[in-house]
Amino acid sequence: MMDLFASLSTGTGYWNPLAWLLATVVAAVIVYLIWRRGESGYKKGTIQTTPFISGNPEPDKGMVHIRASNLYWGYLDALKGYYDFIVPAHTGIVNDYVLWYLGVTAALIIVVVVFV
Amino acid sequence: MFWNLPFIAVATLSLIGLATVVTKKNLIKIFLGINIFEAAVNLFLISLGYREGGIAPIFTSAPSTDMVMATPQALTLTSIVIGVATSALLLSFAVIIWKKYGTIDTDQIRRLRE
Amino acid sequence: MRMSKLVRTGADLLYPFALIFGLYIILHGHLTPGGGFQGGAVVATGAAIVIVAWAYEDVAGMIRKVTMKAQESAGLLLFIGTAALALGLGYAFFTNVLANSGSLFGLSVPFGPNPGELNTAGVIPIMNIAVGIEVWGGLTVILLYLLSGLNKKEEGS
Amino acid sequence: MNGFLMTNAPALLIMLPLIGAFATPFIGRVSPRVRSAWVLLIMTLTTLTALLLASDVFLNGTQIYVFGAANPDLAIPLDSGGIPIRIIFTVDAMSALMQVIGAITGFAVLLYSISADRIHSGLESFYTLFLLMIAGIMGMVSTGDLFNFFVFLEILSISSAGLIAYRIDGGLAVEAALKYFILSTIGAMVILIGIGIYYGEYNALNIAMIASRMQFTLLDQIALVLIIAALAMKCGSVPMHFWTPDAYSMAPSSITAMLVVASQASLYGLFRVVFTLYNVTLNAMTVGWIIIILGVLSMVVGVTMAIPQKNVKRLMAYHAISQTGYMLLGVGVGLAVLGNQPLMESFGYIAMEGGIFHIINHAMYKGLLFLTAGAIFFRIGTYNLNKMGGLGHSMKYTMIFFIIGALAIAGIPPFNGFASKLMIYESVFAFNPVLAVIAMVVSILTLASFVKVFHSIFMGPKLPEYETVQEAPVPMLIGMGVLAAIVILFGLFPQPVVDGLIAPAAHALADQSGYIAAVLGGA
Amino acid sequence: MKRGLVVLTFVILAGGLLLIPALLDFGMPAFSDMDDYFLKNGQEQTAANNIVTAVVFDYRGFDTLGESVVLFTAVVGVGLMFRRMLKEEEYEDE
Repeated sequence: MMDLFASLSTGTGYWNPLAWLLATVVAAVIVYLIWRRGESGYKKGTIQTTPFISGNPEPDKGMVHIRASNLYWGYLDALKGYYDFIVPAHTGIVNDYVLWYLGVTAALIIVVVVFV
Repeated sequence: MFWNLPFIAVATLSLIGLATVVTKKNLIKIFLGINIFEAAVNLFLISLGYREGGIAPIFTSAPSTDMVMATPQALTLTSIVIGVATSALLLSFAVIIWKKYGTIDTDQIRRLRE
Repeated sequence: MRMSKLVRTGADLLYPFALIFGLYIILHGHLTPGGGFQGGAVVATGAAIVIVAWAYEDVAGMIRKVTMKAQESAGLLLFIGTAALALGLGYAFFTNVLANSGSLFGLSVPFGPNPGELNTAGVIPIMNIAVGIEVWGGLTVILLYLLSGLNKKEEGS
Repeated sequence: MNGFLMTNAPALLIMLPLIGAFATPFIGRVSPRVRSAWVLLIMTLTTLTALLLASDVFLNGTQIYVFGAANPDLAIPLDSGGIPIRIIFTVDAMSALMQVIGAITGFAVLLYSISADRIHSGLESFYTLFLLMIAGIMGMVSTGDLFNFFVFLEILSISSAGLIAYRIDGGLAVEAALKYFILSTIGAMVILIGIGIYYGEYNALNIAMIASRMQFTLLDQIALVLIIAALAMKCGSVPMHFWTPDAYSMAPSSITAMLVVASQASLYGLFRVVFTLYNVTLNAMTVGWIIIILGVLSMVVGVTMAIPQKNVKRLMAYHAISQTGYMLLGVGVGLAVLGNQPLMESFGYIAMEGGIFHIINHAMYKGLLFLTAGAIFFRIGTYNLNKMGGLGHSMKYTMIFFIIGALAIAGIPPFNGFASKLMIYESVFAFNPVLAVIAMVVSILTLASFVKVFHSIFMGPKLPEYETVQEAPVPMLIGMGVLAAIVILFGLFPQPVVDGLIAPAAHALADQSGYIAAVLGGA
Repeated sequence: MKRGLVVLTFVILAGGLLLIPALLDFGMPAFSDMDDYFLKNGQEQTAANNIVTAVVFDYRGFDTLGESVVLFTAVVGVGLMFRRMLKEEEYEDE
């Protein structure tokens, strides 16, 4: 009978998810204890919860949601050179796709047959 | 090397078929290229089974028992039927594409990309 | 789009011959070159001749897609049923249980050239018939579908 | 009765879905409810058969089934002089693992699909093709005959192409299916050339027979290249991945989850050819590095292409490419040190186990993610991330399932993705530290990209256009729940899974002589 | 640039494929034990005169099942393409 709670051995180390879960639970309890010591003066529906935007009125809810395309703008801008190459490579033309496939086959023929 | 003419034909036909697929922009021509390639593969399979001087492996009124190999013929039969099925489905795709996009030019059939 | 009367009559005359020839090829699959696929394809070619000579609308009433699809499924069920027959008798799937058994298609054949006897080869003729039915239905229904797709008047979006 | 089932399980595994598929057009005439019940019955029976066969294989070793022989265990006829002449199914631990993956995913997807796809037309044909797809996957992973492998590959590609095009979608789905089908047809024909080369050289089609006669001549090298390239294309590795995002994004979501398994069946074929057909006769270092490089390219390009995507299913499809890279990396490292027993013991087997464990994990969590994407589409009718937002308020269970899948794919403990990725990291680090670093960076980028998806679908205030959106229907949630439960279970108890399922599979894959002996008997 | 790559690819593929005629001999297969078995025993075992049919339906009958299934699959797929769609079934998501 195999041990249900055995650690996963990874060759150089081990990993036990249950021990990890236990540690997480302990950490959560500690966090909860610290959190409970905080001040409890927070009330919903009062002026405490409305955002303060230098006195301007709060914009519409739909407007503040950051849409997907705007996330990671900085990352995409930093790797512009790479993306300018890789995105146009996906041309959508089926002839190119077949050519890529045949090209890889040809490259593998060179590597396996000629060099080895 | 030249007594291997069937295999040379296989290589030539395969290249013709694949080159058609890569260079032609008309979907029907691409399908024809695929069919040529399939024909090349079928020719390859069938010529693998040939033995010099052999006859078809059927004993009904056979003049001799010196026969060619039977398995490649079975494989070719299977491969031909698969080719027919493939062509049928490809052609039906082409019909739908032509109806919806109004073109069968692969340069235009690229609304899915990136 | 109908062709001329000459072609239409010719096609009508050819159709039964294609049918007979195809069935002959199917039934003699274990004796002569040919078999279920080839025979089924010949029969479907007969249907194709009729479709080409007449218009799709004329033929659609006679050769119906639903019937042909049902025929195809039935052929396949017969095929897999024949193959599964061996399972019921305790052999492996696809065992040729009828060969050399003396019953239906069960005469044995000694090694060497012979004139050929129809009542041999066990399950092979049954499978040939099943595949013949299937290919007949399948190829015809593919033709009908492609034609009906082309004939639709309304253009998509 | 039990003996009958045990003996004939490999045949039943193919026969049941085929009979189901042939009869579905007839049964579909009766009523939609009867048709659903019929398909569910067939799928349940297939799943049970697969589990039964797998348990038999894991307990008693490799099972063979000879089609058409009087006795299904008799691989070699007594008068044939030691050659197998019939088609033989050879189900070893690796095949059994793939069958389990196919059966479980298929079952969960079918539960989901009965609810999700009921609004469509042509459902008899849909479920017919679905069952044929299951039959194709099962056949591909259990066959021991190369030509038979090709036939099932074609069944799988044709049924997949039909299902990808199922929704038409103004031609977009047909375009995706067309590209997939052109590529896979050419790939299959190229594979057939390779099979023909083996036949011409060794006059055999049985994998074990060819393996026992393998000499690795120049022609074998050509055949190896043709088959490797075609199968790598079919499993979607960069730079032959272009069909993947198109096909995955345009297929119905239930089918996309199956397409993941379908491409893993091709991956299985690739491993089977490299390990069982050639094994140590090939130059393991070179071919191993080829697979590693394909894997690394897939990981990096897949994840970087995923980040700027706007269509949620396209994004997930690029992640599928990236995760396939992990499997190729893990098993490629195992291949690179094949034949070197000390290295194999120290990290080769662990790497292979990691790669193979990742196959099953990926099928589960990626299937789950595609199903959640389908559930969202079912309710709001768009895949466009820019149009989504605030759905966490109304689709809580879907959100929980999405979080489970997303954390699993990003390799966050305690989900199953972490366990297999940890095995890959540590063993690959022992082989080449750079590869391990790349794998970790890719994992971080995966997490980043799923944070984006999570943010734009579920977070934020309730958007006015989705005020009336409701939770997904219960059968869909059950389908997702099955996969989510497996994700969590495999994450919490990885070592029993590795001991019981993965390690036998990895050792069966690496052990060529055992495979040959199972068919040819003590060779 | 691209033209050169196409030509290069096809030159290499031609080299690979021409290895087949260079190394395999047409009409003189190196091994033929499996097919000799079929020719020698096929007629008696299956009682069919046509050995190709015996191979197709008996020894490799399972392949033939697969092959019919391929045709069936294609028919179902073609039927699916030309089915009558319901209203509002198609989505076009740009």
